Amino acid sequence: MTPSSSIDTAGAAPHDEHHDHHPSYLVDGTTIKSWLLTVDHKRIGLMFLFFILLFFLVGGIFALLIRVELLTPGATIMDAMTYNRTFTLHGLVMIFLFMIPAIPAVFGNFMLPLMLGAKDVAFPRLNLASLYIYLTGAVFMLWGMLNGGLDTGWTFYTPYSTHTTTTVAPVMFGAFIIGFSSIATGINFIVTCHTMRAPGITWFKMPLFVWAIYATSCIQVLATPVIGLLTVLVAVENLFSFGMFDPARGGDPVLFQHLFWFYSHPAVYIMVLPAFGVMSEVVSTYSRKNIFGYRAVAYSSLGIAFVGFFAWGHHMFVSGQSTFDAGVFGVLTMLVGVFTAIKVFNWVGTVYKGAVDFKTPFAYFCGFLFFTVFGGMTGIALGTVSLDVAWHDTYFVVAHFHFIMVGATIMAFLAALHYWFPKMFGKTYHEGWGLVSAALIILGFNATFIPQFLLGNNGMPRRYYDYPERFQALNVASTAGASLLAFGFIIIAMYLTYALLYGKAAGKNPWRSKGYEWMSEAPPPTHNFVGPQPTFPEEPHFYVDPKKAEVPDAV
Amino acid sequence: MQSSAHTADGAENLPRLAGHFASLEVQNHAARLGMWLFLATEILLFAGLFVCYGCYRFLYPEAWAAGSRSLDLTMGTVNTIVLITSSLTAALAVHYAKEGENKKVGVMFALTLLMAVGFLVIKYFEYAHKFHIGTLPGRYYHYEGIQVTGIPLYFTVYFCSTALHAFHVVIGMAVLSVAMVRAFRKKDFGPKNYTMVELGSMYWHLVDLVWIFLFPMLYLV
Amino acid sequence: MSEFLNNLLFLPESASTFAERVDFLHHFVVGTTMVMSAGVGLVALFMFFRYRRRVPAQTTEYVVPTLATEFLFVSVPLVFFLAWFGIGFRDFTWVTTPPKDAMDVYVMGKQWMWKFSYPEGPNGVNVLHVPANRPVRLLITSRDVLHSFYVPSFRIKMDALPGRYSQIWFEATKPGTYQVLCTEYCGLSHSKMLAEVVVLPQEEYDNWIKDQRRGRLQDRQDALADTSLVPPVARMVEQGQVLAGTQGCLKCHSVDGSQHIGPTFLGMYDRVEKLDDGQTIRVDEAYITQSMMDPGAHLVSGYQNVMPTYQGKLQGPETAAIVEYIKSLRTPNVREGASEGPAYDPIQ
Amino acid sequence: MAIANESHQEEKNMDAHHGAGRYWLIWGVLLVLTVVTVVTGRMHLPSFGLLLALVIATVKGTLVTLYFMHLAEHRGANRLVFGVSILFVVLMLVIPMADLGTRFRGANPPGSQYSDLQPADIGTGTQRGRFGGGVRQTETKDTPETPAPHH
Repeated sequence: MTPSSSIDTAGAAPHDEHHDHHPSYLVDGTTIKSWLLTVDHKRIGLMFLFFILLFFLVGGIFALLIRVELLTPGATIMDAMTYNRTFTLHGLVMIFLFMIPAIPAVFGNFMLPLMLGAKDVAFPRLNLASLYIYLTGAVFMLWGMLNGGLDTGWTFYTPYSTHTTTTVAPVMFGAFIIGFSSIATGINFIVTCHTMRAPGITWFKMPLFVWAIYATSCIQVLATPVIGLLTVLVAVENLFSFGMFDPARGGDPVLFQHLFWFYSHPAVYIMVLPAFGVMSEVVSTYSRKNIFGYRAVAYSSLGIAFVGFFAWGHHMFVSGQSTFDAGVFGVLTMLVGVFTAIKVFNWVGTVYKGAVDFKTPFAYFCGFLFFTVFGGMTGIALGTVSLDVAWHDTYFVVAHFHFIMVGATIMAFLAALHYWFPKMFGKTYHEGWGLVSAALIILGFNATFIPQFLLGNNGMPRRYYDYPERFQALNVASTAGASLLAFGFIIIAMYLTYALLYGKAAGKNPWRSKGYEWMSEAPPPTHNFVGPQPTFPEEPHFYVDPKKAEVPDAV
Repeated sequence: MQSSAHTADGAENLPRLAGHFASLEVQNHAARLGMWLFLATEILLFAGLFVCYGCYRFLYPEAWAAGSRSLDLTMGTVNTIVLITSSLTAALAVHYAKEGENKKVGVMFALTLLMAVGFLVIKYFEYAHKFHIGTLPGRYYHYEGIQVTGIPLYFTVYFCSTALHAFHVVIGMAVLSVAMVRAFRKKDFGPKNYTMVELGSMYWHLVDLVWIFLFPMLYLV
Repeated sequence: MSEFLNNLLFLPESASTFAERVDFLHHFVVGTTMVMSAGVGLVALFMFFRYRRRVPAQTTEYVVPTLATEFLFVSVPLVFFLAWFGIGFRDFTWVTTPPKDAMDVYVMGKQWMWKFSYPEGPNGVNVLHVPANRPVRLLITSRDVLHSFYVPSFRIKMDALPGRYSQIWFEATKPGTYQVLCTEYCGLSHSKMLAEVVVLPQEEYDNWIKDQRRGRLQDRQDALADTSLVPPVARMVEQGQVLAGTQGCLKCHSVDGSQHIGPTFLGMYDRVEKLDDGQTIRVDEAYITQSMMDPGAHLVSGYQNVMPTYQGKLQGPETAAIVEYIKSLRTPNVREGASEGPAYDPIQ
Repeated sequence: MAIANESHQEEKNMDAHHGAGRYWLIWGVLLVLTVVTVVTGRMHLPSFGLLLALVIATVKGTLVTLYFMHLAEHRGANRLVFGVSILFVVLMLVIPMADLGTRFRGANPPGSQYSDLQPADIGTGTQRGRFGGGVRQTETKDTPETPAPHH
């Protein structure tokens, strides 16, 4: 135990003297079966990490193919049909197979019980099932992609998706199955938060990452069934022409869009709320401060989750939706922006009077702050109804959601990976390479997507295979940025793999963090804590000198 | 941290306490909350179809009126009564489980299953009739008797929602069968161990609940 | 100033009254965003330096915001956001509510072209002529899937819904030619679905439309778009059958599915054909018409380029009749053309 | 013992155990309400028929959830979950319907209550399966009407 954390001995004492006798979860059982059939949330989290990184690679390759194709107008490396399939698969893989499960299923799974002082999530077997459901869905999707692919765009708007001759049904069915995985994870986490908190952890002493995951899980539980139904309806429509959304049979394609965005808009919060949660932890740890405005951040997570549900129509301002609905959705969109602004101000406020240590995760925090502010503000701009008339479905939208939804999430994913790497594997990585690759990725990301904002302003629509000459310069700039980005990821892959194999032992708490998850061993033993459930007398991230620890109530 | 209240009645049938829960009451609470959350997802799943129903009804009131009049109200009403009664027996099963009368639990679930089969049989006759006269969804609609704009959509909604509901009936039957077999074989339900019966029965009530809304929506208005 | 900002932001020329409104709000929003983010960024950078860590296990003060601080965090963004929403929504209402004296133009998107028609004619493909400084209401529809009509220089955009109409209006301020793009993904050639708006001064526009209405029907780009002279479909099929015989189509094309010099007409419509350059195409009205006028443009692979052009030999309605005849020859295994949506007829 | 959650309270709530009579009573009420809704439904009440049917269904649903599903005894999060899901269903229903009712009439499906466009009949041979296949009993005009100028 590091000297700095001597004040938490009260909380973590009961299992301290035992830890030599209990192997870490990584080596407690080494057979393949002990991994594949494990119900340990940490092992399940790691398996999710493996597959999610795999799909991130697949989606990333699709992304690079798209960027290379767009280097020149007209055909560069593929024909139009292949291009249409490529961007569809890029979207589907990145959204359903990477971004939605990325942080909750990996870091949520791993950290949530540790942060709550629980031995496991509430339903460990359901947790394992959710991994296999996810993989089953992924197999369906990949099978559909290999057997003809899908060319509808990930939004699969009717009536195009119900009439295209590409393989809609298997991919839709895959998405439907993955939905169950998402729901299972969500139910598990909500129940865990309600019933598994250790003594001392009241609702307002839960770490903010837990709050974010809780809010995310609420969205997953409430929104996912709708997309599940919708994917089935589209698949059925494509196979049997039932006419539910087919204008030729009286159906309304705009109603399809309502139902689609009822899930898919909250889905962006499924992706980005956990990112917010990770960053709340990271900023506290590296500036050694309690979060500024804990309750404000916690409530704003719930606020985003709730209001975010009723802002879906801002994807449909020019779809033929009524002006009245556009107004309603426009106002609600602004509220989401306010909740996000609260978080941004509070993160910056956390640094105030802190003690900043500029480590790799903190570098990602800086990138995250940048992407969230610009991505968020361009989101507000897009939600400003009349501006959306000009920007809708142009590259401005593409750049916007890559900033807020992808940029913020990737930053948080990488920050979490680096921040919790010693916790998960007990090893350290090379700090210098970490900072270099963080710089590369943040620069590369900007170089990729800032030109796309300008392209959108200039009027280039999204999903264009061919484009007028005047857009070429910016497209070349964007592709150049994408290669920089790819380079950054390659560096990360290399030094993290190296660290995994040959890294130095990290010790229990290399960052001297006072997050709850650091109060167990690193890596933790199979049931997280040895002996009875530990108690947590202090709030998380409490860095006050014990001599003057008289605390006013947090707001 | 086993609470003392529970260790006292060791002779009683207690469910297995999973190692990661602090106590039995936490485990029960978790199971119940998990079930409610799952039921919430089911409600939202049907909500998608309710929205389609609501919107298209709003657009095509005449087609909806004509469509609902073409359904067999008698069969629908009988089915409603069957399902409500099966819900009663499911609720009674929970009641007897709490009292530890395992045999009655089994019988109640058997009755529930019997009525579920009855429900499906009636549903089958309704479907068969529709296939016969041609009131089918979308492009398969070929009934000469009603020709109003939007009428195939009514039957699309009808078939999608009743089929989804019937699918849930089948799943519910599977769940209740497991509980029934356990009540007859292991006979271990009692005042401290009835969560499984309770959750299975909650699922069944949800199936009933959905039908309570589907019935007037499709058959009456 | 605004010219400079537009260049900085890569905004295209602004050529409608709506564009001016949008650009004003755009500058306001982007300017405020830049200033505020720069502020937040600088404060953050300053604090990263000022409050850097000095001791590894440094302890810190317990700082919580006052209620006033939190109130500020909420209210300042809220005021700005709602102000932007207010302006934006006012402009949106404005652009979706056409003025009474607006001139109507019907716009139909189909894979992958735009058709324009004026209530009293004429009709055109891919080129829309409008007078400058006069409100024009577009009634937009689609024949197959969703499209979206987008003129970057006017900053307007509206989806085309199959079988229904959506509306938007604009008032062009400068004569010139402006590009139209489709912004709703609509399939293979989505990115080639381009058109132009030609804005003419009022007198030139009047002359143009007079010319068009004088009846140079044989020069029309696409006879199909004009149904004012076309008899009801049923009679067209008969007429097409007669024409196919008299014009010699049936010498090379069979109607019973058997192979001949050219592809059979049976089931041809709506079929997806592989072209000899490797691409695929769906046989639709546009493609059939094009094949009659310029047979070598897109050859189906496996066939020789031997068909003579019928440019000038067929009148517009006759072309349409042959197309309808081919459409009527459909085998049951050909997918029902449900994607067409309810028929679109230019409103007379 | 100090578990920082609601399980204990929950268990206490669940202790209440009633006789079976209550279930029979609820069942009786449900049957009566079913009969009422069928009878009133058959009258085809003009304006409030739908409302009445929905109110009855809601009452029935409430009885089932409160007593059969024991929501009356489950407190806290269980109720919240159920309440929120119902709220979301309602909002999800109301917002798209508000859209249909207030959008530009031409943008609603032709032939529907909120459209000025007639459903179009097109061509021979394509009728089948289009708006219900078969032959249309009533002759409609060949061309759709102009959408009323909507200013």
